[in-house]
Amino acid sequence: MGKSFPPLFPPQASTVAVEVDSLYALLVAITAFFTILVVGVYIYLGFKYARKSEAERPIQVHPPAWLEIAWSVVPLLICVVLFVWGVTLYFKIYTPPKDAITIHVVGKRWMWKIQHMSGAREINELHVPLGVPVRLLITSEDVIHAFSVPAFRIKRDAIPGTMTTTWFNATKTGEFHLFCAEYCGTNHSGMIGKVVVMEKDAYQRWLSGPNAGQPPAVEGARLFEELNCVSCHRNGPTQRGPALGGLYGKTVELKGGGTAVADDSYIRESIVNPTAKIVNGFEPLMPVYLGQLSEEQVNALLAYVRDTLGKEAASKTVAPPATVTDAPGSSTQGTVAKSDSASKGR
Amino acid sequence: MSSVATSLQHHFADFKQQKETAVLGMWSFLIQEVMFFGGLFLTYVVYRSQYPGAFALASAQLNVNLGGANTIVLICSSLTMAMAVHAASKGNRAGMAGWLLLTIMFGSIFLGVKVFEYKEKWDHGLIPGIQDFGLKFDHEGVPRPTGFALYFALYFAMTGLHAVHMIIGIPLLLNLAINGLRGKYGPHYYTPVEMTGLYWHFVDIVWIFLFPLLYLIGAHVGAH
Amino acid sequence: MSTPHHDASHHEEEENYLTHETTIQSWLLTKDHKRIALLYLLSITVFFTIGGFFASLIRIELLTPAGDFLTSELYNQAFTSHGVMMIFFFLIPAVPAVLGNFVLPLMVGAKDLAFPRINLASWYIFMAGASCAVLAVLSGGLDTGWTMYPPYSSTYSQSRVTLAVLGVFIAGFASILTGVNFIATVHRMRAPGLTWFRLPLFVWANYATSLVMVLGTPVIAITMVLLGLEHVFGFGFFDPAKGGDPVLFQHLFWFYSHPAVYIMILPAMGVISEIISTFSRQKLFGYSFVAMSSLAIAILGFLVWGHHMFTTSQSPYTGILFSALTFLVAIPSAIKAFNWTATLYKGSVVWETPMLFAFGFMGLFLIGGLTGLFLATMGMDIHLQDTYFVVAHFHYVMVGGGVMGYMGGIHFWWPKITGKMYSQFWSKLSALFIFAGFNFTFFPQFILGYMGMPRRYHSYPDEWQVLNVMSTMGASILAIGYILPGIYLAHSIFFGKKAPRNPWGATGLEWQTSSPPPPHNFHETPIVTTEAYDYQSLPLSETPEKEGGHV
Amino acid sequence: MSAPTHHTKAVVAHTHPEAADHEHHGPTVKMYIAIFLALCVLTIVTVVTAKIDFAHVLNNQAMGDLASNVVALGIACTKATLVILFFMHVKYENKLVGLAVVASVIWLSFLLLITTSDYMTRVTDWHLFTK
Repeated sequence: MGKSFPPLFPPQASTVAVEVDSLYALLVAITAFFTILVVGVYIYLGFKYARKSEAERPIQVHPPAWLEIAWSVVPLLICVVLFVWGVTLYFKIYTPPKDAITIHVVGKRWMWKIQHMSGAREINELHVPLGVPVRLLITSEDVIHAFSVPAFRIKRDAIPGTMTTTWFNATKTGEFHLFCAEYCGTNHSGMIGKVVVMEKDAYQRWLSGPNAGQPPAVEGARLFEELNCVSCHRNGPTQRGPALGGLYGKTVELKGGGTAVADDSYIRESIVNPTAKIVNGFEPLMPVYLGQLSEEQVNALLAYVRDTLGKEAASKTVAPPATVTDAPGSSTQGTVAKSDSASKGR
Repeated sequence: MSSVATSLQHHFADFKQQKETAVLGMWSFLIQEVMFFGGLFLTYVVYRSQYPGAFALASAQLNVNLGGANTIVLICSSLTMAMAVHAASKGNRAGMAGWLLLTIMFGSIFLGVKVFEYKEKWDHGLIPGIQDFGLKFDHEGVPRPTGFALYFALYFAMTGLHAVHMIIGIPLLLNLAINGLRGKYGPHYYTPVEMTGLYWHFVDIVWIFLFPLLYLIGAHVGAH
Repeated sequence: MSTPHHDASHHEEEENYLTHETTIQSWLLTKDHKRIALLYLLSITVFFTIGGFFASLIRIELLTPAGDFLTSELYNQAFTSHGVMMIFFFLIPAVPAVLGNFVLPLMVGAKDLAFPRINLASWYIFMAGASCAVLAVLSGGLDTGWTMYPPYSSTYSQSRVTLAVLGVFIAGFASILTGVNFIATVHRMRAPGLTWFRLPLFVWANYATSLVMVLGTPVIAITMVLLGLEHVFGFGFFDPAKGGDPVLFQHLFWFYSHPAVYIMILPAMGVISEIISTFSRQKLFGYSFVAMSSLAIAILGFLVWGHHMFTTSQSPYTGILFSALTFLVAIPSAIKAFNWTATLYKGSVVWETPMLFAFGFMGLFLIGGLTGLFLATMGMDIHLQDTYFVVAHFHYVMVGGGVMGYMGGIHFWWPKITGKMYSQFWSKLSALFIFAGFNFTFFPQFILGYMGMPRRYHSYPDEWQVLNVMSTMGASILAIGYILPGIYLAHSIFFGKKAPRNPWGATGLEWQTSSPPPPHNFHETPIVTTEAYDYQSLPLSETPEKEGGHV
Repeated sequence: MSAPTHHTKAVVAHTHPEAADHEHHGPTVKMYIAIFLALCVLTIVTVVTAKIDFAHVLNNQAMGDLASNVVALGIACTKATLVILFFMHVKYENKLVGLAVVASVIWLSFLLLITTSDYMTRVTDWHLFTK
């Protein structure tokens, strides 16, 4: 953006920015039109019908019904247009493409902790490649924060205990502001940073640069062994929970009826609060990891289940042992139901 | 003491207007009471739908028969309150005072049982933030499921605020009984009795909902 | 509305509500709605001053990008105190508890509100709540923001959360009792012949407001109880570590706090209806549409709270519902704005001070309302949520609308309240300063918001300094605009010309009694035979020249 | 919302305090006792039915939970209605009081239904909307 003074728009650096700005321009035009119209008419009438004598007793004007209807219906029609465009744009801004790369974001007073799936970690900076859709999985360790990048026109609250999603596809290289937009205490205005958009190869070089580290999926695999998750979630005599190979993104049948999509949020919830949704055919035996694991550890386990186990062929998973499948139903219970009927989750 | 004439406040035209105004004002106040408890009911609905199992398990810690008996006690107090208003409308001073005292008695029994129940929760460490070992592990040391503690937080918030309403109501009833015996009310003017009656019945209604929501959801768990 | 003008003969030496008793006790134990209104007026002026002081601290800090005037802790306390004081202890009681309290019984031709003792109790409850909040501010401050979102407020804040929560909880009941009183009064205390569709629109507006107060305020009360239990005992209602959901607090909070905006704006709209009709001598255009739009706003206003939560984990489906309903609220607001403007058509318009404030209201509220459309538009809101755009928007609505309406009402009814006329010159100058200063302060914030400046920031990137300096300069002009009335209104009490019974040639019943009114408002209960705003039957002797010209 | 204007007129008509309403047409003692007995019976019924594990009876967890809730809340609503109509005289008051009761129920349902609609339809998997 030029150094126009004072600037009116932040840089347009993502695929949605242009559309957001167009909608903004429409809204500004509507606001200007109605403000000038009403204020103008008000001033005009105010002077045209200025009182000439104290004895003036103007004739009462009775409003015609068509006028009242007209000025109710016209704003309504404008509102319908804005509503429809607003809803469409909202889903566009928040719905990541299937091929988006994933980056984990954890808010903590007063910093943004960011982890790339290659293992690179950074704080208060987010390096991303140009022209590649990036999906952010956002959560918080303490209070509510909000991950805000005005140049991309995106913002999503980081809510402790919940995982939220947003995405963007950067269209300009350079550095852009990153803010915490939800008040989070003393140093709220210090919880800022920058988003660095780089060419793809520069990004690849950056990933293997000084910020590089162990990929979260590898760390997750280690935790999976260390916390002994493996004993229950692996096929075999000790299996007491669903096998996780190929689970990611599939629909599972829940005990007590209903289904759920095994998305990131579902897997996260199944780790920290496993009794919330029990897969059909299993008992609620898993310990609660709420407060036992850091958000980074949960994210590592999530990355392992999603990126490593999720890519395993689903055929490797078999039905749980016959002892727990005595409930009426098909033999696929306890495993991934390969139904394409996507459920809305909760 | 105070005569009938002074019971009509200066800004009303007549008793009918005064009474209708009071009834409307009292009902407006009760609407806000509904919304006040509404916030608690919402919290309950949200967390119970999230943690149905934990809520049932936690509810099973309560004594259903004791809660049921207490419900009957509160219904008795509602009947005696209605009788007090009825007596007041007939100008029966002694009857009104008697029914009011009975209402106070039933209300006190209810609160007494409540104290006993709270004591039991204290002994089992089921009081969030204060005496909460029982909210973390059961007596065999097995961790409680998520949502178990939320149930008891809601239990104390809901029954506690209900009890506060009763504790406010009892002195009001006592005051009515005293004023009634002094002849302050008659068949033409007993609005305070009627208004306090509305309040008391409202408190009863809150309990009518609290009882199944808090006591009964785990009753079949306990039965197993 | 024509009533027998029985009191024309004895209005000079008449005893009025201010003079019939003068002891301090007679004020502190008064059950007269007019005196209680003055108690409220004095108290909220104090809280407005406190809130304004914190506002000036904020604007001084934001002159420079670095956080160099206040520490972060102090800055956070300053904006929190500003918000809590202005919203809970100034804006919410401003029009209903001061102007409504004074004028509503007069307008319906009643001797008092339905429950005078409860009215006095409401002031004491209000003061108790305010004392808690002021004590919280003085004894270590509150740094949670007025929205008090957990888990920050419940678990992390080291400030005086318990005291502040208690203050808001207590003050809520003052609001509820005022609402109960107004509802019962409007239903049951109207003068003979004063049917619903003969009521002045200020009464309609206050009636709609009372519904919001009674149905909404208890929810914030219980929310404060839950937050208090969470903060003090760790009950865990909103603590994810205990299975709670912090977003549930936002639902509960905004179920009240969104309608609360209508508690601030609806009665101010009622004031504007009175002023515009009076100063253009026209029955308000589309009277029944304006009356019904108040009720529509009050009801629809309850169904839109989730538009504060589009960027949280709230369901997008529920978000769509909230967005649609939010757009629907725009319709009754638009109906009001168009009808107000059309009222001037073929009227007899004079630009007295209250009319200037009404004009200011129109301009600012339009911008405030229309920028609300930006935030109702879901895709737009993602970018604007929690930025200065939101700050500018709600100041345009709550200050540009609410406070302009309040100032207009104070200037409109001041002759009735005090029996004195204030300076036309200084009051018009004040209206001008407030209008210009306000725009200068808050318009740059729209731009800052779209640039992405988050709200509640103690320091900010350098490139935004110019707009922030403009905003601070505007705030200085605004401050002068608010200080001026304090001077000339106080001056008028002692040195002002005596006000006639009906200085503006208005039609409401409150103008049929003397200025200031007698203790029981009317010597005889008025009987209403005509519709509201019937300027045809306003006798010629009612005009300012005939009656007010010689005083 | 348009409240009855005839009340105002009625107030004007009644200028004699002595003539104020003496026409007491509230419920009789017999009716009070009947309501009381009904409330007691319903309390016992709700306790007894709560001890039945409907999930076991119906052999379906979800339907069983639904049945328990419907029975318990249905009985509670019935009891509340009895108290409101008879003990609180709403059946004998003017329509405005009835409107107040209805309004409180409607507003409570605004709060409960819209908020729970959020919890029931939350989207965690935004890929759902990917075309």
